[in-house]
Amino acid sequence: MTDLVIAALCLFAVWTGWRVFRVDSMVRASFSLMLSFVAVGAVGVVLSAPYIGIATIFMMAVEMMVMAIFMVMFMMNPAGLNPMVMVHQHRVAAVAGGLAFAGLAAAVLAADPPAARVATGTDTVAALGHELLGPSMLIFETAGVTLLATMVGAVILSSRRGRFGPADDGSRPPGLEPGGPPAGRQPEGGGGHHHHH
Amino acid sequence: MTLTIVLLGAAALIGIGLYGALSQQSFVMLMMGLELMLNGALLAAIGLWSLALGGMPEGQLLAIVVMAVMAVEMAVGFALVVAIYRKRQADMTESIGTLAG
Amino acid sequence: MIGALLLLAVAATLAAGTLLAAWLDRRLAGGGGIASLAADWLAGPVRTEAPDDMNRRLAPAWYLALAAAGLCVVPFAPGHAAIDSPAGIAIWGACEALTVVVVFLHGWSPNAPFPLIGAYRYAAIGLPAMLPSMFVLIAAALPAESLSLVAIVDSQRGAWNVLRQPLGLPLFAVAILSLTLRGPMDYADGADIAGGTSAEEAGPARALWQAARLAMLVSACAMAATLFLGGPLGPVLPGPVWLWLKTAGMMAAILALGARIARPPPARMLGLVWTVLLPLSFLHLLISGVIAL
Amino acid sequence: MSHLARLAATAPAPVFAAIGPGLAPAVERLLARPGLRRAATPREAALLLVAGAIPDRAAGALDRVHDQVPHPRRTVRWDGTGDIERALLDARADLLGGGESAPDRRPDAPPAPWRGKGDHGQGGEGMMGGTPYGRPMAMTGADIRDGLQLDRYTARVGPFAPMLPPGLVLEVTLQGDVIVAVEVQAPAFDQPAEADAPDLVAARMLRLLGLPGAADRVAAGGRPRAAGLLRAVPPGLVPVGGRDARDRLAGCLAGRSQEIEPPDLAALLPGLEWAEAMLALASLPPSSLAQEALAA
Amino acid sequence: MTTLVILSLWTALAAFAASRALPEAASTAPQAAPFLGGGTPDTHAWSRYHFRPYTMTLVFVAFEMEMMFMYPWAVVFVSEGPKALAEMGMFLAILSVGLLYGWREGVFAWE
Repeated sequence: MTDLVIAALCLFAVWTGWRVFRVDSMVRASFSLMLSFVAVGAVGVVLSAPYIGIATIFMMAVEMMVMAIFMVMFMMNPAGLNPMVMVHQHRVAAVAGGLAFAGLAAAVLAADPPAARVATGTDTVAALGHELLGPSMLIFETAGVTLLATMVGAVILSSRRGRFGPADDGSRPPGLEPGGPPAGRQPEGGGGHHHHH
Repeated sequence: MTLTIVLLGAAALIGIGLYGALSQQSFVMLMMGLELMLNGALLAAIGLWSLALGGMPEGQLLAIVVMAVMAVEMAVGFALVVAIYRKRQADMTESIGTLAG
Repeated sequence: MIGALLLLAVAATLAAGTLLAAWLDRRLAGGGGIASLAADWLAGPVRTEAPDDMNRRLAPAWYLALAAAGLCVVPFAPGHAAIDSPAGIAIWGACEALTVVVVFLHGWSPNAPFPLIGAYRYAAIGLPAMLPSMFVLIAAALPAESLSLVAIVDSQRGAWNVLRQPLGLPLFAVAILSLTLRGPMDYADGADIAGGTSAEEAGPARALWQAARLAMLVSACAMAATLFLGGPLGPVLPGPVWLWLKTAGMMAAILALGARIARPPPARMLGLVWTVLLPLSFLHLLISGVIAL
Repeated sequence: MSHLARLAATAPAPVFAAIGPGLAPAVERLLARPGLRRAATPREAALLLVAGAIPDRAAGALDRVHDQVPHPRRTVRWDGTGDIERALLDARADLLGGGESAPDRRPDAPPAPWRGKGDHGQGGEGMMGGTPYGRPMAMTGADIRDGLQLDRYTARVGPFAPMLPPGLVLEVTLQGDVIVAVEVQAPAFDQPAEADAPDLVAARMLRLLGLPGAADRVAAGGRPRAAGLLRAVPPGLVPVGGRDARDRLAGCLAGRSQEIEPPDLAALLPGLEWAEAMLALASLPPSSLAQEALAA
Repeated sequence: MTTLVILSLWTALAAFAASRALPEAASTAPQAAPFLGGGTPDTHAWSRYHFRPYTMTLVFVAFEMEMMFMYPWAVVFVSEGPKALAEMGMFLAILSVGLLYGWREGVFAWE
């Protein structure tokens, strides 16, 4: 019974994953990917990882919402009103994808992994919490620093409003004295069109 | 048996993700392919943790790390897209290749 | 057996609660009321130019399903919820996150300018407005030492969370307003965009969407009652009755609140969410943490 | 009549108003009555109220709005005399009782012919060149705020847009919800001096601030009973004569009427977000938007 | 498993109800045109929509990851005691630096 449910969820995840590259509308593509994540999260819920499963769903709902926003922003013909073909090196990609699947599937079928299920009645959420605060504390805090770096990097890269004016005008700090030449290193080539990141 | 199903599903997701990442012309669609591959990795991690490793706590942490990687990839990836789009009106991978000069 | 009973209770609460919410909306917030829902239902449908038909028809259905799913984790009697999951509040959190997706889809699908603007505005405000509510959920889990709402109710036997976590209810009220597209947080349906995401919606689709909004109000208010007012706890009366009373009280309060606070333009609200609500929720978590220790 | 129709008949009648010259204040006070519901869009309405003599320049727009009302629908005309509420309620009752719905006034044809042209039948060549479903795709253009050249959406809004004074037609170009260009195509219709009354101006602003109940109370001469009114209006919004929109709202709430020179909308509005722009326009007395000088 | 069954039950039920209640509709061209108060648009509304607070969205995606860590943290908070408070305090302090930086750069406004 459990096997059937899991197989159905996996099939759903794979099918929605495939639809991502087959629909014309970017919004549909993003939310198709979200459904794929939801199915994986549901597998987690069935496989006694309720927290990880549900967390996958809510994290991915948010991320795919953002994904949809950016897809629509930067893709030509975002709603697929005009029928289109947006693929290149289709054959190579299909072969590579097929080979990857075949190789991994062969490895899965050939391997003989240990069979140790989660003991029924384990409080997996509390176990994760203790792990976070205990042995894996360093990973936890490193994640914080990584996310900080991501936030700062994303702001620097994407925001136009620098402290010294619009980013694409070349950033020039104010002079050291009123009306003086800009402080700091001068951009090479004098074009004033270099990003500094 | 259950584990085999889960891992085959994960392999299929990774295969489709690879196809997507290689075949799509646009940088943002390429990111979709990457996310799909990470989705496969997530599925495999959950399956192995639950069915092969007896629920060792590091397994769940791995799943969280995979998701953190996705968030970081998305934030930095889209920030790059914005920066490049601002500089050149281009969002195609081919065009990004010519930006080196 | 008891599981089926609880599911029945969820369905009945949602149906009766939606009707009550429609009535209260008419009384307290100048909304349409039950009769207006019926009138909308009888009007003819409109299909816009080249819409995303699938998402257009599914958006109200998903909204309704999210309301039902959210209500399933609410305990109707001490120790009994339709879904007694060890990740209960995370399920509610997922419902909140998916609501943003559903409202966006509702505004995206008609392929018309005003709904589109409403959809993007809602995404801009709805996403960060989720952060305070997540902090509130997490703070409520601290004294219970569990993510299960059954445990959270049990942890309030001594004192309700509204006393132990004073900032929680106001912060969660903001989340409810945002989830149910009401008052100062209703960035999907502004008057300056002719009703926003619903501007192109007529007939049964409009009625269903409005009903789903009200159903979500029931669900969110039941959640607030569970998190802060002890849910089904109370003397003399049986548990479900206490939950219904508290939920109805919350609904009246939220409707009255939503009709009395002005809604600033979205850019102004975005700054407010990040610079006022988020620091407040940090503070809330700190206070709740110190008290729980 | 079915049970559902009997229930629906007890609801306030949803009315979308197309307002002509001279009747704006009368219609605004009419729609605040409890038996009627002000529809924000024709989709929400069953009745189209045509108030006053609509000038010829707005006849096409009136037909378009009429056709957007879902079936069953009815048009009710009003010249400012007689018991209009009774007429509206009668029309509503007749519709719910199975009365005939008004047919479309414009021909049933897509905005432009498109079927069969191009590789995929999208009505043109290339990925952005077609006119799928009879409309072209939006094209990119320069942005005035952050330099991202994304698509522009150009449309004419009005003359019956509920967030604008009746008659005013703006051709706006939007990028996202920021206005990048504005052209005034027609000024607002002339209205009696009562349209500039401070309570009506305040009511229009309150409606945009998401407070329809408070707006009706103010229009009826009461207090708004709402929090954060002034703080919700961004400071420095469209200053005219040294007073911004927030000052004007404060003045209107205090009952002071205002005299304002016709503003240059094409210069004032670009760079504002749609919500701010509509709030700013609502804060101006409609007479300042009615002069022919605006259209020049 | 029960969780999953119940949630999918509601979802399927709602989708079924919507497909029955909202059958395929058809509208004439004038009725289908987008509402602009009588005006007409030049193009389709679906376009490369300039979502103004995009930088905020990216900061949000990174910041929101902290939720993943906080839920399990909340469960063991009381049993781990002040150490848990200190560790989460440090984690949030690190992330707050990012928020403060973003705030100073003005990313919480419309671009």
